[in-house]
Amino acid sequence: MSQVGKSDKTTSMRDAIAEFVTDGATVSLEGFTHLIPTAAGHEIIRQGRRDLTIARMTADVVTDQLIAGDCVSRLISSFVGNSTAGSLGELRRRVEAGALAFEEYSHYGMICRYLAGAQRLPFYPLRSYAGSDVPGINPGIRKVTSPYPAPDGGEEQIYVVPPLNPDVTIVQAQRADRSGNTQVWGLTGIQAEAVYAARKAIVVVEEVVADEVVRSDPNRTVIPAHAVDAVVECPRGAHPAFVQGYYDRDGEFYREWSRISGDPDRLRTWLDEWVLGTADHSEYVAKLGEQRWSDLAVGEAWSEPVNYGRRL
Amino acid sequence: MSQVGKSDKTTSMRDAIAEFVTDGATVSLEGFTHLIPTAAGHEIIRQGRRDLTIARMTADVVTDQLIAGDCVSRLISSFVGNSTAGSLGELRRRVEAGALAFEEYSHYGMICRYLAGAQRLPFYPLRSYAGSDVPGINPGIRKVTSPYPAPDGGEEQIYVVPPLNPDVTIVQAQRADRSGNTQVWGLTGIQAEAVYAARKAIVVVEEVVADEVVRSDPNRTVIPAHAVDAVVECPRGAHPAFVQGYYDRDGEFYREWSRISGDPDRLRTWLDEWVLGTADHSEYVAKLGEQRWSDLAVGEAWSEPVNYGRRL
Amino acid sequence: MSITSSELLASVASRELAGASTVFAGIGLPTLAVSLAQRTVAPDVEIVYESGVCGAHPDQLPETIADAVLITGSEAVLPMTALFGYVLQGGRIDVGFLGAAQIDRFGNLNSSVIGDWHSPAVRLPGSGGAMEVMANSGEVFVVMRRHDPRSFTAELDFCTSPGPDRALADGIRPRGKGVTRVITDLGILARDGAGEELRLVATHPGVTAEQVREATGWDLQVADDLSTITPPTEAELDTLRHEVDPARVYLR
Amino acid sequence: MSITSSELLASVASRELAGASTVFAGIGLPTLAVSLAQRTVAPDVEIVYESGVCGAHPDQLPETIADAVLITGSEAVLPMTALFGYVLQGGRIDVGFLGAAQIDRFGNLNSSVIGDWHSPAVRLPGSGGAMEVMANSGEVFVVMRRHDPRSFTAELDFCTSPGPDRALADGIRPRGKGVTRVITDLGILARDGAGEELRLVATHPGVTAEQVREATGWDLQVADDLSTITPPTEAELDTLRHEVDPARVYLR
Repeated sequence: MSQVGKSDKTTSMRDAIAEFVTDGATVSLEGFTHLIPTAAGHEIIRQGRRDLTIARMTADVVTDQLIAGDCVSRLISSFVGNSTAGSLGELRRRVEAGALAFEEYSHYGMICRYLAGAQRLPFYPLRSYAGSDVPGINPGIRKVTSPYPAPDGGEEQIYVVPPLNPDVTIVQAQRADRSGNTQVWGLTGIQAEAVYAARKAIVVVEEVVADEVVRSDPNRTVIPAHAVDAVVECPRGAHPAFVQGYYDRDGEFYREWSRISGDPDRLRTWLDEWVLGTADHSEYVAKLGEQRWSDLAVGEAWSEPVNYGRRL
Repeated sequence: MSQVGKSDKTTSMRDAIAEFVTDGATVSLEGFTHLIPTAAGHEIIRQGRRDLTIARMTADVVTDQLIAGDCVSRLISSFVGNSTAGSLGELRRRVEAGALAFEEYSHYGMICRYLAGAQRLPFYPLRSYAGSDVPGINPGIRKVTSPYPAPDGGEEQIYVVPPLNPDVTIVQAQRADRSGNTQVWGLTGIQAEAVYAARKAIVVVEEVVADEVVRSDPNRTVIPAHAVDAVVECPRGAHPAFVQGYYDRDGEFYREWSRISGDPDRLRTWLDEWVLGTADHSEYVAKLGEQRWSDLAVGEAWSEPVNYGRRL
Repeated sequence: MSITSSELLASVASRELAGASTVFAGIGLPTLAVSLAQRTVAPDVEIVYESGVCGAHPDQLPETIADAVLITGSEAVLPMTALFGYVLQGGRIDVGFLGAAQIDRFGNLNSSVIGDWHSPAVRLPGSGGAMEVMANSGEVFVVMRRHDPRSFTAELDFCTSPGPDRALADGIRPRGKGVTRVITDLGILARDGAGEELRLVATHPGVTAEQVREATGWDLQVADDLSTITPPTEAELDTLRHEVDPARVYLR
Repeated sequence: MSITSSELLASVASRELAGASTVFAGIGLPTLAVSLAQRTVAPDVEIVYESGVCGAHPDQLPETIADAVLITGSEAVLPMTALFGYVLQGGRIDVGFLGAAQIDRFGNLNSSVIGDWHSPAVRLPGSGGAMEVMANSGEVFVVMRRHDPRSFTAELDFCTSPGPDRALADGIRPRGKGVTRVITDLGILARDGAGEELRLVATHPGVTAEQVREATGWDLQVADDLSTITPPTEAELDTLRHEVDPARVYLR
């Protein structure tokens, strides 16, 4: 009774971006501090995509790089900052100059947009925004009257957000099998919802693993194959973000980014050297140097296995 | 920077039911074929609770037993059948005689009620019920007009369900630590949402394990300690349902139940002997006999461990 | 060895799955049909189970959609909120399989009660996920072993799972076509989607259109190009008997 | 060794956590305060991080709320939908900690822009989860290192995270009290909930009410029973310095 065919969706980063990220597209890049699809962002810059709408809850370094690469005309986000390390120079300059359209939400507003998108709902209700100035500058945030009485017997109103259905969602993960069953541990973020909300999905992984590895622990599969269109193996693809169990966050890079991005010339030079000047992510990784990767190496803390059982 | 105190919530099934399940309460018992809290249901019958509203998506054997034990005046459910094995005799007799109030939903309707309950929402929208006769017999199911235009530019309507907030939710799981961090593998069902929607929650587990076991794999924790009020260790507490990796489904019992419950006298005798006639679940387990448990034993299929990593 | 009713229905249903990539199926006939299709007309088709199991590789035949043997070695076990919310309502299912106690000419289904809902003659299990499968799948196949006027009825006692015609009448645009194929021991009824009645498009060898009309509780339309169903081929039977269900658990 | 500003603020904030059981906190001062409270007034208090980590047991001090050292060895890592939907909006958080660029007399917060939103003088990071913490926590503590009229302002440039008064004016009943404590390098402002202004209830030794009023951009009310804050005790300092942050990562 088992499945016979199993399609192989592995491809190169270059081909995946060329096929699924087109000028003018809405592209979701998710990953909350952990598993940020940086390498995919760099390839978008290399291929010179234009007029993208980028959806990303925590618009951080890779978003700033995409903006500096002139790829982005519109940003949908709930946090535009360089984590605890400072500012995003290019993003701030363009927003302050009115040169980048910005749809502002809260974190849960973004989460609910992905939930509505993944669930094919016309809207998603949430208990935020009441009394905030955000709905005043974002007409996408509206109100609905509940058809049930409030606790006090009166009428109850609640804010809602519209679905977000990206043309393509790109996420980074620890591992997947060749057909796209994707396993994540540590922070799992909003990646599954962003993938299900999208028309197409690219999964970038540290390792493509044998089917048996995935199948030994099906509860670890956060995104199943049927929701995935391309699988790209790209080790160290999240740098400077971290991948739980693979490498640590490059805190020095984040701090450095505030200085780089604060100076437009320095930023241009950085992009020319590190992104446009590298053929692909493996060159970027090599250019960072072995010492840096050795500093980011992590030790071992293995999960205890669980028994899924077998009928005797 | 670690947490110092850690409360011990372990207690006996008798004390947990006595404290948290009161006459007239709304009690959610969830578990989709897998991990059904049967032992907890039996203890509710032993303690003679009355006038309960039972919420359970798949109202199956344990629900029929609770009804036969005269514990239930109202049922909220989306499937009232004995799996693939036949009928629930007592439930059918009482519904057909108008002796049991029944709120009928679909599976996703129930799921959305728990989602609304867990998320403290006044309603939850879903794309079911359009054209169905169910809203006609269930006034809890209503419509909302979307504040966004439909794809054709017109007005869009969608059905909604109200939140379900049980007084207490009882779930079964493979293991938990003493403070209630609960780990589940295999089918995880709607248990986490049913727990978060409830005012109080009892977790019944095959094993209370050392803190270190849980902490070796935090992504496996489906229900965190802060949502749990009591932890009851009750091995084999799901019988005749199965627990992935612990014991198999007792198919013979399900088939037998259709015959037992089809005859009111035989059902009465069964309850007297197996539930009211046993002091607790360990007596019930012993009464089933070693041969039966040996028939339900499962072999080994261990997950491959993953590395959570450690900063060097 | 003569051909059983299960072999007949599974073979006929499997042929209809050409082109499908995700199928929502229960245990029994639907699973047999999909497993056969994987080996014939639709090698990449995937079964998604209501329990949330995707890419199952059971080493024994499952007894329920939530059987432990479906979980061990599977590719993914989804939380119920993801299965119903993202996969089903999200519109990821091409073909859903459903059964029912009653079906009408538009493919609306009753699985709740026989008689009046408030004091039913027979209380049936209810929707389960059937309403969601109907509302959200691209199309729905119904396999009914018994074709008689009590099941194929002019008027449902209760509509549990409505097709698109009833949804539209309620002011809501459904995603899919509703029931497009009904496969029974007499033949195949079909319709293309909203606004159409089920019509008899094919009969099993030896079955006449009049026989099917008599077994149907409404004035059943018959297609001009009514065809005769090709019986299960040797290759189909061989695959069913030796690969899909060698222990004949469902091929009764 | 003299007492640093961080030691002062963390000690004062920790005392306010008596009775709390779940706290939503960021890295830095809030984490120091909760860790100290766990060892003093609230042994069972649990920190929930915005990243979804519950029951963290880091073996090194975390640099962000999503730091890998918070995950390894923790008791639970929740999906983001569960953290924001079930824990935060579900009403499971007693005390939330927030910061902001601007705060007004009712505890409304701005973390979006300085100047006009459409052409801002300074674009700030925005809400993140702050709006949700404000709307859904039982109460909110704000710790601000710098107490000056630009931050404590009569009128916000933009209200990102509104307290209950603004929510009620918008026709929606909030769950919690909004900001109840503002702890600064000058003293403590407090209010009980909706309808009340923040009032100066305590000052650090050597700070006068008039100094605080001058540092505040609105006409700050002063409590009749204005008290002087007890400086960090030897025991508090000892715990902070030797147990909570021995490497002095945040105790700068």
